[in-house]
Amino acid sequence: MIEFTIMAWILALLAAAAAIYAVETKDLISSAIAMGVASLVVSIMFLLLQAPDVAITEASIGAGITMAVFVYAIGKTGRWEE
Amino acid sequence: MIWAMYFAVAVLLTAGLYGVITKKNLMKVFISLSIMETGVNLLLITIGYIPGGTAPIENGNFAKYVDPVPQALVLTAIVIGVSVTALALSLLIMYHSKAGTLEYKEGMKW
Amino acid sequence: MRKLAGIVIAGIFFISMMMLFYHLPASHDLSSNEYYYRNPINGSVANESIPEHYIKYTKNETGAVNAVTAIVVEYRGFDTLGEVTVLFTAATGVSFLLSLAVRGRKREEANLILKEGSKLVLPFILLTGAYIFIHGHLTPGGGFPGGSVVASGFLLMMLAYPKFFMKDRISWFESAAGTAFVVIGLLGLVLATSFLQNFIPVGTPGQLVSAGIIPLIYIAIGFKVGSELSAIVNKMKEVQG
Amino acid sequence: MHPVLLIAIPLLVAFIIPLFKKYGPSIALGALALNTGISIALFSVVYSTGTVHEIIAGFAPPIGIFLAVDSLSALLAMIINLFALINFMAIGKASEYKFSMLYLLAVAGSTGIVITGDIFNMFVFFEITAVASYALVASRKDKKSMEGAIKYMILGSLGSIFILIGIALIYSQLKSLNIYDIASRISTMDAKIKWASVAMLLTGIGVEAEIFPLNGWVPDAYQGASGGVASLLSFGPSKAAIYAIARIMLVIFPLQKVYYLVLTIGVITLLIGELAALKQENVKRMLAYSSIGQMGLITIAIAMGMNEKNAILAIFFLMVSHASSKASLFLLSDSSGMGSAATKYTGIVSVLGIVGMPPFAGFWGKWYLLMAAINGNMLWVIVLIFFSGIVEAAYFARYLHRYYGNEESFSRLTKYSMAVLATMSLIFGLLPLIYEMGLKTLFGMGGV
Repeated sequence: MIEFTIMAWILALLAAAAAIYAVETKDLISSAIAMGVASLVVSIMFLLLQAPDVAITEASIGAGITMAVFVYAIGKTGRWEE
Repeated sequence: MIWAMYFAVAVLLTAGLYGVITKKNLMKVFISLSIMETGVNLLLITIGYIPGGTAPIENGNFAKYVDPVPQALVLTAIVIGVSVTALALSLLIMYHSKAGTLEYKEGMKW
Repeated sequence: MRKLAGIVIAGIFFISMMMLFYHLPASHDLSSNEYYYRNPINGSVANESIPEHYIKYTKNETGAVNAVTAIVVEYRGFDTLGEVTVLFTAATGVSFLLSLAVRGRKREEANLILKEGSKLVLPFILLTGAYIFIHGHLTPGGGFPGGSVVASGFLLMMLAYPKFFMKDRISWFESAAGTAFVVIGLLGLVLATSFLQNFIPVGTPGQLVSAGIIPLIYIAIGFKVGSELSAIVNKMKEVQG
Repeated sequence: MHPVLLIAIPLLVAFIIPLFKKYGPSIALGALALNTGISIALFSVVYSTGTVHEIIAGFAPPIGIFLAVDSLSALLAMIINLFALINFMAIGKASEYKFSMLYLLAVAGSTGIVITGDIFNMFVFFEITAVASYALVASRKDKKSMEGAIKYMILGSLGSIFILIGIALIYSQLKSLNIYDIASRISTMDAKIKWASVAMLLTGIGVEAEIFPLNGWVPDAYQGASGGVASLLSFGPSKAAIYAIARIMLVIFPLQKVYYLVLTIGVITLLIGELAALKQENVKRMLAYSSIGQMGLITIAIAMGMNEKNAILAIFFLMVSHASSKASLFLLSDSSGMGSAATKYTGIVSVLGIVGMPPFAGFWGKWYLLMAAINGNMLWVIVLIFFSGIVEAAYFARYLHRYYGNEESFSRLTKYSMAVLATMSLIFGLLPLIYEMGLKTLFGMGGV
């Protein structure tokens, strides 16, 4: 089971890094994409946690549709913070 | 493995909360809220996980399953999250076309 | 100043969350007796926990093989009706708020490969989506992922063909699917004893035509989620900021 | 009697309205009328038999979801649906079909919060209500209303995340989502987790219930919204949310420490709301702060209701009084005057009702709260009640003085609807209906 633990920690650090980058960057497009990446990484974590239904849904809705909506909205309102 | 998940949950929630508190750009605030939602979903699934359990789909070989209830709840929560985000963004687009900016410095006093 | 306050609050929050998780969960054994539930109507205590009940009896009570599907559609189907309503409310709100702002504008064309490729791929994406929501009671998946796969197919079309526009006719799908969900629920009230109760024989678990109303509801949800997400994304794309 | 129809009918109607765009408002009006009838029937059933519960999907409660209607939720369901009908008559003419869909969904969501017996189901209904309210607040589509809606939305989303964390913490310990099942086993929970979940749930629901310190959105949202929508928010979502606090605090966590926590929050909310209302220039902002103050008063009553039967009676009367008076005052606030007889009547009757003059429901609310305070030997609550009454009288006197007699431009239907809404406080104050309902045991408290 050790390989699962290592993989889980790698994914957790990836998700954490993506989340922090999404909050801190000034470029809203990269911020939205980083948020999508965090969501995608979390969906892989759902697979590790034996939740395939949730993983599929999170990958398609959380990462796919949400990110598309964000990117469209940022395109209408301006890309840079401040 | 559980601790990796809990760590990720805490970081996602904290990063999102930090963004909501400190950021002035409304788009950023909603990105932060979206990150928090992901964190809560992960928390629920982690609570339902049982070491050594398999996905709750009956296949005859395994006896031990993870808790299916949090998974059902998270399915609901994900869809609610995307709905709220979509409405929020359409509001932001409208607000931007009226106010010309998404930074709240003056007009939005708390 | 604001940043400092944010860091302090976030730090406190992080530490308290980690401390909280240290006490979670009490036990990993779902059949332990501290989880035994109590019926609030007659006060009787059962000798099983709620998740244990779902795992044990899903097949007999609902005919579904996938316990998550059984919970989403049958045991806690009322939540799912509410959830579909939240999505519907949001879609209505989006079109209500953006209705003034929609205007056409000139867009640049995508390249040929993307256009032809997406035309080729679209039927397969739609089929995959339909497969996912029709087989929700047998395999992982169901109405929500299936619907969002359908929506992502249309998203691809929107990217490839900037002029691609969803007609208002899509709201017909939303209405029909939502109405079907509530009507199935009301039929349960009329034909059986309570709202959303199964009134069709459950059949043999594991087969495509089984599990009573679960596939019907999941198909309705699939159509509803697919059409609503497509409508939202399309509206977001069309509006001029 | 099927309480589930109160939710199923508006949802069904909201789903089919897009097919009959032109008749949308009329269909919605019909659905609201039908719902009002059902809720009155439900009220009468609960009045004669005590509590009603309905199983959903045919599975016994902690396995499936169930609806638990006790005397307070039957009263609130009736108030919400009846007032929504009258309020919709006042504003419905001008509205388009999407507005009426959102209106119906907000009403259905608030009703759902009030009658459900499952904590996650309550969360889902919170979201329906909240999403519909965000869109409704922004429905004037100008900058002010957008700002109000965005603020509301940020705090509301944060609140729903906290509710979800609270639910997750409770679930991790008890593996149950049924409020009454949780309540019966709450003592086996780890103390730290229990406190964290109290804090999370109170924070999350507090956003909708307008309690301190989560009410930053209230003045802006009410100021930005049109009168009809502000009126809906004051008797629908906010009442449902305060009821959710009552249900969760009284049923799940009836502990001494929670009592002090809720009492303190109530007192601070009351003081801040009333004092801020005193210095407002804009009518809607003043009414919004006044609402916050009233919410504080109801929160105090909820806290004291853990030990005192009189305080529970006070909750009943305060809810009715506040819903009736604020709904009519917000409708009135769309125009800057009270010219005709009907509007003059509305203004005076609502103000009298909210300040707490004898035959009105507001008087009985404050009266029973006083009784509870005297029984509990809490002098400072008595002082607080009189203080809030004086402050309310001061700013409402200024309000009447400024607007009394000015010209206004309401349609006849709107005027009569306002007058009817204001009269509700008088009717419920004079009839012994609420008193009788208040004496019945609430579901899950001291037996079913």
